[in-house]
Amino acid sequence: MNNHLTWALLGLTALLISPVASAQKTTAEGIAEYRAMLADGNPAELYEAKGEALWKQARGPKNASLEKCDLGKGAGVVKGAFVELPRFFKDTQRVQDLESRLLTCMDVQQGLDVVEIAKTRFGAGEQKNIESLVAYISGESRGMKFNLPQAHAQEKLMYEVGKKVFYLRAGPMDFSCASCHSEDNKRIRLQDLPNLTKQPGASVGFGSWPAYRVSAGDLWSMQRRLNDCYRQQRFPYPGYASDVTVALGVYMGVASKGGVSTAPALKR
Amino acid sequence: MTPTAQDIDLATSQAMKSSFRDQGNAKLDRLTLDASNQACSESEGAALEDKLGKAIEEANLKTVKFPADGKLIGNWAEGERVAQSGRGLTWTDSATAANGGSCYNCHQISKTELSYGSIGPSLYNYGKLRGVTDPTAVASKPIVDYTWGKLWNSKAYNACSGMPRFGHANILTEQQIKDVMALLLDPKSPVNQ
Amino acid sequence: MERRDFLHRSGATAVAIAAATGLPAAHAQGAPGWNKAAFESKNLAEAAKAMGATSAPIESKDLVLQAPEIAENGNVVRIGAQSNIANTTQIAFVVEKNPSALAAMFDVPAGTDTNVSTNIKMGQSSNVYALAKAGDKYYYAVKEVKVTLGGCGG
Amino acid sequence: MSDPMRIRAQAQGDKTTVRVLVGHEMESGQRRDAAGKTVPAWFIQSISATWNGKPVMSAQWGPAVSKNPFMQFSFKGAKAGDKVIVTWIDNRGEKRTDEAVIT
Repeated sequence: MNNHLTWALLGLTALLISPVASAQKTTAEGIAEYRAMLADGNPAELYEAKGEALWKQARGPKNASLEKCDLGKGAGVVKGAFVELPRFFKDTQRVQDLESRLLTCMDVQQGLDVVEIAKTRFGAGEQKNIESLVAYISGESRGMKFNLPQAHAQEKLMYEVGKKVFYLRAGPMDFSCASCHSEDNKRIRLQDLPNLTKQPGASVGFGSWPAYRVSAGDLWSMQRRLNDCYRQQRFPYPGYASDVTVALGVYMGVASKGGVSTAPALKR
Repeated sequence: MTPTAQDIDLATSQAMKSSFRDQGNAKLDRLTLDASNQACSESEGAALEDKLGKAIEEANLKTVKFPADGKLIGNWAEGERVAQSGRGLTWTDSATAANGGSCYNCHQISKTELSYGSIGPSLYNYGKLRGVTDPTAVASKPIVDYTWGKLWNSKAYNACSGMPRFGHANILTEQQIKDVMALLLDPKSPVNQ
Repeated sequence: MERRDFLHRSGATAVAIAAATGLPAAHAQGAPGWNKAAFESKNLAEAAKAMGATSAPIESKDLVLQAPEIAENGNVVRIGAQSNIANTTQIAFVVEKNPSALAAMFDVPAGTDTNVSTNIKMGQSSNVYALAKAGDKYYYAVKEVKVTLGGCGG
Repeated sequence: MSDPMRIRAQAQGDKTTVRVLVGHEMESGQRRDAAGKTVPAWFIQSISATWNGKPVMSAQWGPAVSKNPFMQFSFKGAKAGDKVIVTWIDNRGEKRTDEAVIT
């Protein structure tokens, strides 16, 4: 009996304690503290390790690794490749971002069915492998500065197309990328919105993807990030590695020039 | 070799055509731009030329529909629910579920909700600051009507407003807009405490 | 933040948060010695009891709970505890408003610091407790963590 | 097949700090999938670490531990070059062991 009373009292104490919060921080300070606490132990590390193993593993009909894949700095060079993508590739005669370039390599080097991979839903099958690969590849450029090439006419054109697309308002809510990402110091709910049109916002935003997304519990590539932006913009569905998504990558990447890559980062 | 404006326009329209497809609710017709979206896309954030801006605002003002029953103020508690919800119209949303207003994404509204955005101005004390003590009174009519119009079609007052056209674009129902009106203007709403 | 806020959010993620911590019906082949009763407890008192406490835990300043005041996302909240109470052998974390309150418990052998941290899910704003066993007594520290809604909400 | 853990063990003086990241779904058992079907519970129930065969940590987890779990602890007596071995067991009886060399 006595014991019951004690246990009941404990419950009461808990109720009494709860409203007495310690000195209130501002919301922004609170969020900053939350993020700082998580900084150590980013699950993106798990994907980086898996991606490195995948890069070196012989796979596909050709039973080959990706170690001969040219990400723009020569066959097999991973370090520094991420901060120069998207860029023009001579062999495909196209401007490609990291994901579309990986598709090319998985096709040419490994003989995988990349049309099927591009159609696979995010987080499943080979798409899951791509997300690990981009975590590894971007991680190899961590701390390096963005410096996208803009010498080729196609690269210049894609930059201009990306800029147009960034400002294109459409859909039932009249949203464009610029609706949320063209002014400094704006928030959606509690999330800071980087101004992607110039530094430092551009590299803060563009330079943290791929990232481990806490709300999704998964590593998201830039392709997946852009796909969800378009979903929230209420646009129709952008194809995987489609021209619009690559052009946006060029626009944001060029705007990030000189900014430091922190990918794969940890995001809400 | 810098691309010409013509090159850019052509490449952009080709990229848009080749890149998107229908998914769920979200069909390709969503990429057809009306005059406002056309002009505001092209201006890339810069102010529109005066005459063009005015013409767009006038055309949008004509679309504003007031309720047949003349009642503009609903239930603020329902309005709070609409303001909280960011659902609706994405390709993962069902076509039959009620849409939300996503209001807190961009605005501070009730003081108790800490998680609010700052893309739009704070709406805390919206009615109180405008001296609305009785939203049905004649004296309140100008601000009440303006607020209805702003919610129905924001481009009626600002050609390139960043706010969705909740009535005009069938995002919210007439009843939902009445409820959001109450959230903003009812003296009993937490917004006006 | 009200619970309904979570229930109103759409998509699998929101559902995951709302349902963050229910318990499965059966653990036919789980880890040996897993304290099912403790993980079915609904509050601090029940958790302590299921862990072997014979009297109610006592609040202690010598048990330091690290938890953020605000969580940007309830899926991942870093919490830690350091016990400066002599002879601490166990540290646990309890989230009052999760469907099953006990999140994790750590047995700390001699030679290991009585300082652990981990990431937990929180379904909604709640009091979070660190619970430490020292000798045959249980001590606790408490902090309120607010879980906020984030992003576009769709 | 589960993915390898990421184990970091760093010695500073007499104290070794261990950080462990585990690739695991930590499915609560209450979440529904897109089709409305309940996703069965699947979570790590126990995780333990040893150094030179001596237990330095043993924990029990419930489904409220986050997906891709993280754990940090520290212990005394080890030196660089020693091994830390971590093992987890989930509610399906699946098991995994990885090791790291203290740096």
